[in-house]
Amino acid sequence: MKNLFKSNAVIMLVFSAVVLSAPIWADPIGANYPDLLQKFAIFGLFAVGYNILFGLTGYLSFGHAAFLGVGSYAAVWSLKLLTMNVFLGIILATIISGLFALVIGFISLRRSGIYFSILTLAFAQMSYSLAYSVLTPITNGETGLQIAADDPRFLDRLFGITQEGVAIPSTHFFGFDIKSMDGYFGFYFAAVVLIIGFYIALKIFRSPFGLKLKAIKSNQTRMTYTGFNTRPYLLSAFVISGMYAGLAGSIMVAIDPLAGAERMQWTASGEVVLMTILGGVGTLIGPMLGAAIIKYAENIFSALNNTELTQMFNFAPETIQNALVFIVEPFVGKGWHLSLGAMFMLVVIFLPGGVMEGVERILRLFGIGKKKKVVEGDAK
Amino acid sequence: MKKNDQTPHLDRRGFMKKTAAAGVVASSPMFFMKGAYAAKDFRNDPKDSKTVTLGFNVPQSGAYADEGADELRAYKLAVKHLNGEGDGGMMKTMKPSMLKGNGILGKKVVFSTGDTQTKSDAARASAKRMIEKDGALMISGGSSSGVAIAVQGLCQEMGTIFMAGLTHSNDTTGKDRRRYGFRHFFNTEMSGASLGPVLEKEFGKERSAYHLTADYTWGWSQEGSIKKYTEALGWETKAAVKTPLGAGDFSQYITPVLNSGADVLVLNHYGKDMVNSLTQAVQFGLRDKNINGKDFQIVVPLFSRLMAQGAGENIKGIFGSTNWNWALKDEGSQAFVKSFGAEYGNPPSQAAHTCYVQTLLYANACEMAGTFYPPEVIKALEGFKFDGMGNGATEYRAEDHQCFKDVLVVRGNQNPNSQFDLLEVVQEVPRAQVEYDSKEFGGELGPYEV
Amino acid sequence: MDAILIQILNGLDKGAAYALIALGLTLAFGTLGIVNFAHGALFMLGAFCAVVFQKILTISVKVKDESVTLFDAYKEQPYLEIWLGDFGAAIVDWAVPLSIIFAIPVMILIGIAMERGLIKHFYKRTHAEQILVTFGLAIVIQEIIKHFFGANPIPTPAPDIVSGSAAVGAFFGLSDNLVYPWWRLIYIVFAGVVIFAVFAFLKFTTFGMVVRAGMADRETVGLLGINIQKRFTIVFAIAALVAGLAGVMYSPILPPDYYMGMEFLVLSFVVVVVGGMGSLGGAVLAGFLLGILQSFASMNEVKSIIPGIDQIIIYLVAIVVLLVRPRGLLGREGVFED
Amino acid sequence: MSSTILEIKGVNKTFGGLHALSDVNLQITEGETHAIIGPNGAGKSTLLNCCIGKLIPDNGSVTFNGRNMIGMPPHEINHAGMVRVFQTPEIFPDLSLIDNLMIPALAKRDGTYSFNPFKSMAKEKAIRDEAMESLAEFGLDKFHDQHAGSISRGDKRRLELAMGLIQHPTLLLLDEPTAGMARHDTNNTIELLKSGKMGEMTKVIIEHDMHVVFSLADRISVLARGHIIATGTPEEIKDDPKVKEAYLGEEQEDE
Repeated sequence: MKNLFKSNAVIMLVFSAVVLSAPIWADPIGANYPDLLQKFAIFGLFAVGYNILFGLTGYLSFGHAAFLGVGSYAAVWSLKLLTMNVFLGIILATIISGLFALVIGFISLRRSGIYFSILTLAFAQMSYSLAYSVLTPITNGETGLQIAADDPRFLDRLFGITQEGVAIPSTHFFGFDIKSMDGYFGFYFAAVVLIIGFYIALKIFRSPFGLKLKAIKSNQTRMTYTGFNTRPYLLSAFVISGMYAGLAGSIMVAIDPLAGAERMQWTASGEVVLMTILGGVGTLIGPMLGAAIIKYAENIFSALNNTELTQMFNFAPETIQNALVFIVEPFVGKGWHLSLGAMFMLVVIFLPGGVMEGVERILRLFGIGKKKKVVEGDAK
Repeated sequence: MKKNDQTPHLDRRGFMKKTAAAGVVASSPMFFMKGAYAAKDFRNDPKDSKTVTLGFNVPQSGAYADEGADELRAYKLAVKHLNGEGDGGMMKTMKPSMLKGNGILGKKVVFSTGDTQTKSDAARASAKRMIEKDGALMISGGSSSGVAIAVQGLCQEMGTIFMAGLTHSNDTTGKDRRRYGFRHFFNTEMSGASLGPVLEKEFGKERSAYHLTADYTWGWSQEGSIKKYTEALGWETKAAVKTPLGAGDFSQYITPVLNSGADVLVLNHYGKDMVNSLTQAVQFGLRDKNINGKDFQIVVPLFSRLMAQGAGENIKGIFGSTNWNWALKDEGSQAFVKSFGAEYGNPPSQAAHTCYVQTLLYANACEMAGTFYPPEVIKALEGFKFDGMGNGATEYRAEDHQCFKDVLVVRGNQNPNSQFDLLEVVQEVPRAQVEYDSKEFGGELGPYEV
Repeated sequence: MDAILIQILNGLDKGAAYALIALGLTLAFGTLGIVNFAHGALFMLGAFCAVVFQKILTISVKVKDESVTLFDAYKEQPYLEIWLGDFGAAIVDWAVPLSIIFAIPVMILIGIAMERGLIKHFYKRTHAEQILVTFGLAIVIQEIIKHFFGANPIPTPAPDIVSGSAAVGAFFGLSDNLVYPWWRLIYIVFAGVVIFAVFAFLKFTTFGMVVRAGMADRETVGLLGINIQKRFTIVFAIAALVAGLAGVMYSPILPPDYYMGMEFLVLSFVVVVVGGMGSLGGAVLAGFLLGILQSFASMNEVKSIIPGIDQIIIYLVAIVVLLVRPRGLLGREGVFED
Repeated sequence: MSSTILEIKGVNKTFGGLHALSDVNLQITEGETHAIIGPNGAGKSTLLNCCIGKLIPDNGSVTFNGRNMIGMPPHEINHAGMVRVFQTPEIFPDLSLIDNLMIPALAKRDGTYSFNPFKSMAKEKAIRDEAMESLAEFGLDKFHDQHAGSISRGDKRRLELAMGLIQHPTLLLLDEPTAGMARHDTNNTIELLKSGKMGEMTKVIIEHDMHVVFSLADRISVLARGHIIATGTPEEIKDDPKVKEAYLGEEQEDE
């Protein structure tokens, strides 16, 4: 029974079912609309990739938003210069962000610990500052890079593909309009990429390569005396996670063809760190949970106002209703950052392993789940 | 109005033909009841619903949160007035107006809100939420041009009308103009055109200016416009230095001004940057200086009373331009200030004014079009001429969706009577003086139907 | 020449702020091993001490402005001015410097409360967890401030007498154009005094010796049988106090708003790392060095050669220093070096 | 006569002004167990670190199997066949015991770097069996899925030994393998090091405990203040007056 739950096929089956049925289970919590579902999938992907670096090797990068940004810009340029088929853009973005990660990783990984963090932070902030100002010809600065009607799109032109009757053509995946199905196609598209990305992460977690990365996190010095050259391992993990970030950035663009500089700001890098820790570092599912929680807070909490709260607590008698509204109100609407900050603190104080630890504790309470904590992904 | 009457028949017929050809006509029984306009299925069509939802997308966190909060107050007031509650505000002064105080097209107005965080991605995300989840028929708000352009682009794709909030860059109705985007606020070109003559009158023709410019698109736009109009006066531009957004301490940019020989400092900054750079420039004693026998002057092309509070005493006597000010004495402004003041106890900011007006204009356009169907509402707004909303007779130019109206040149009040009395209006620059050709900044509006 | 001199002054001024903020950060890191992302928030709280104190001093009678009929507008006159006349007005004028008296106990209390209530539980946790919890705390503090004071900057002017500029050039027989704001000069001196005080405290007191020993080798100090816990609390309180004082005095230069701490956070970490994690002297040196480099990089002459250099110079320096000299400028060999 | 495996020639190492090693010469021949003894601070660990690449000597040469080891990074020295077992257990505390052994086994197979992210660990049966066998050999198999950080100190030492052994090194460097062990555990370890594959392996042992040294060593070198003052069989060393003076006297004081 236990082994069954640990087999890749079963995990993937359950995972895919959960992801693809998101429009159903997200409905009661008010998250069933394409944009948020897409964000769940995209940031889930970003966090899954980030976790390959941070979760497996313990190297805390504060610069991964830069790769997301580079991926976005690369994808928009592919849409502008080559073709509105997002496939090419996604491939190009992943490769280019991988190359970018290779360069930054090569330099940053000469150091470890907090120094590594600051190096990545410095690179990301430089990228952001330049993208916002000096590099405006490439990035279109504050406004963000958008596609326009008169973009060359050489490949589309070469094959004589034009989209009739629209000023700005829409992105498509081999002819399937990403915006179709009221935007839900975009979600399913992102979801499928997430599932593929998750599968790759699962494979990595359960490969000798993944085991070695975990060993580096556990004791890097010993790894060198055991005969491993740790730097290329770290660099591989760094590049892979950078490519995930670029991929996530390009999916963002595929669904909504725009790339802005603030995607590269250190706070955006910080966000993925927070997602990962909040969900549970080094666990497979945790980072995605963290991503979903933060995006949910950002989009739903921030939109609640007095009226809606009053409705929400309609079930209670009026005095209690008013009291509830009074208590909850500072945490939602314009105060949504407050709940985010409080949540970070509470999770770290009471659940050092992130939300996943909470889930595990609950499962243990019911006698399911494992007695002893074992690093996730150890297929036995 | 006139323009609306002229809505080309061809268009209407063309679109009917298309609908028929597509074979989607049968989908809605509304088709038979409401005539041809309602035939077309469009996003978030309220159909039988008793309410219509508007989406107010304002910064609730970050540096512009207070401005955003003021915008939101204005929106809530506008919704109240549209639904026939309160004293009606500008609904009574707006001319021509088809607003009846019974919501829009008989449907009660409700709204949802979002936080733009003054970031393009976040703003688009919250706009999408309001469109996709809350069923918003129109999006409005924002406090920066980056956000306005990003959301405007989105709204074009989604087929949802966007009534921009505070956005001052030329691009919004210039090269990034969109069919579904409308801007009531003025822009850097108009700031330059209105400030030029006043600056000439106050400081003379022989001046040399030093620009400090926020290093992003709006800053460049502002710098370009001011340069264009001051150089036309005969002013010399000594230097134009880009400063990083959110630099905080501007000392290293201000000190070179001292020795540059310039006698005017133009701060192309907004918000916190403006507060900081102005405060620090004054600390460096720039205003006490006398260069070539002329008193040194500081100009802040885009003034906001709300943000200027942060600069305290330092704004006294500083020239700038603004879209609107609560101290205006015209009937519309007075009506608005009155109901806003009664509701919230303080006067509205220019951002609040623009947002309030935009909401009313949208509602009125729906009434004029007799439908919520966006292409028809757009046509009603295009070329719409109105008065009684502050700023005198105003026109929504059809070619670029930019409002043309009087612009205020203001000066920091030397002797304020209250904490709100920060700016005194020096001149209401007539609309004719700030008008420019619609092709000047390029751009393409795009199609009516998406 | 003038341009260079004045940029050096600018650099010193910036450096003074960077050094003060980084000092507390590196102290907390070196002694307690805490990566404190709420340090910027402490700086911001210091600045708001000035705001609050000014608000208290300017509690006013409100005189209704009768010319405004559509809402209630008031002209305010502080009670202090009414009761004490010119002396009262002078007190109001001197609100910012006076608020130091208010800020010292407040910041120490905040520091103690933070350490006792939260930080001490995180000494043994990973850096990542420390970052998450202190970042969460920083957001919470910010939002509370925003709730009460709004998001707009609040003007906190320097006293009238020092609000203008000093003729530095004329004083030294150089160009008359060489002027510098009094307040910024005061800030440089103030920073020097605070830095000196912190160093003297650590150098000449027994307490300081223990702390320095702790920075050299945290484990052995624990074995000395000294009540480390209490000392840790004091160290954290000092770090909070230094950040707070930096904030108080910076408020006339940068009108405080709730987000100002976050903007200094990344920068202060860069300063700490460039100086050498846990090295107090390094933090001060790096603060001034980065301040001066940033000032020079902002000169038109430099910017015209390398556009945008002023925006990235700090990070560029950090990268170069970390690669060439990983332990930072003054970091001890083998301490946090990797 | 068997051949020399490791040759240390004229190695010097100074830290600041301090001579940690002065002109150290040492030859390790195949199949022997060579103990290096000496008082605290004599430079034993420095010598070991110079061999495995943690430190680079100021001058002199370290030749292993005919290859110059100086300047070679630690991971390559490991692959050359010289493996170190640490004094304080340097294990992977967050990994299970079986993983702790699979890592060195993988190193042996995969080399210093190999990129195989899609290979499944579940299919690494050969490696797993080898690791399991090794665990059983050291009596650790019953804990195989426990975290290495959670087992007892003595078990960690055994794990450490197993990790060294599973790489089938040409030369095993043992840094005080019994330090801090109870007498009973010490005896067990001696037995372990004497018997089976372990017994046949070429070993260098740094040790304080004379009981261990004289039970195991074929030859002994004595290091004092950075100099090798004597090398010989246990009997020769026991009788060497210089050694008695420099080391054994002090040793008795220690106890």
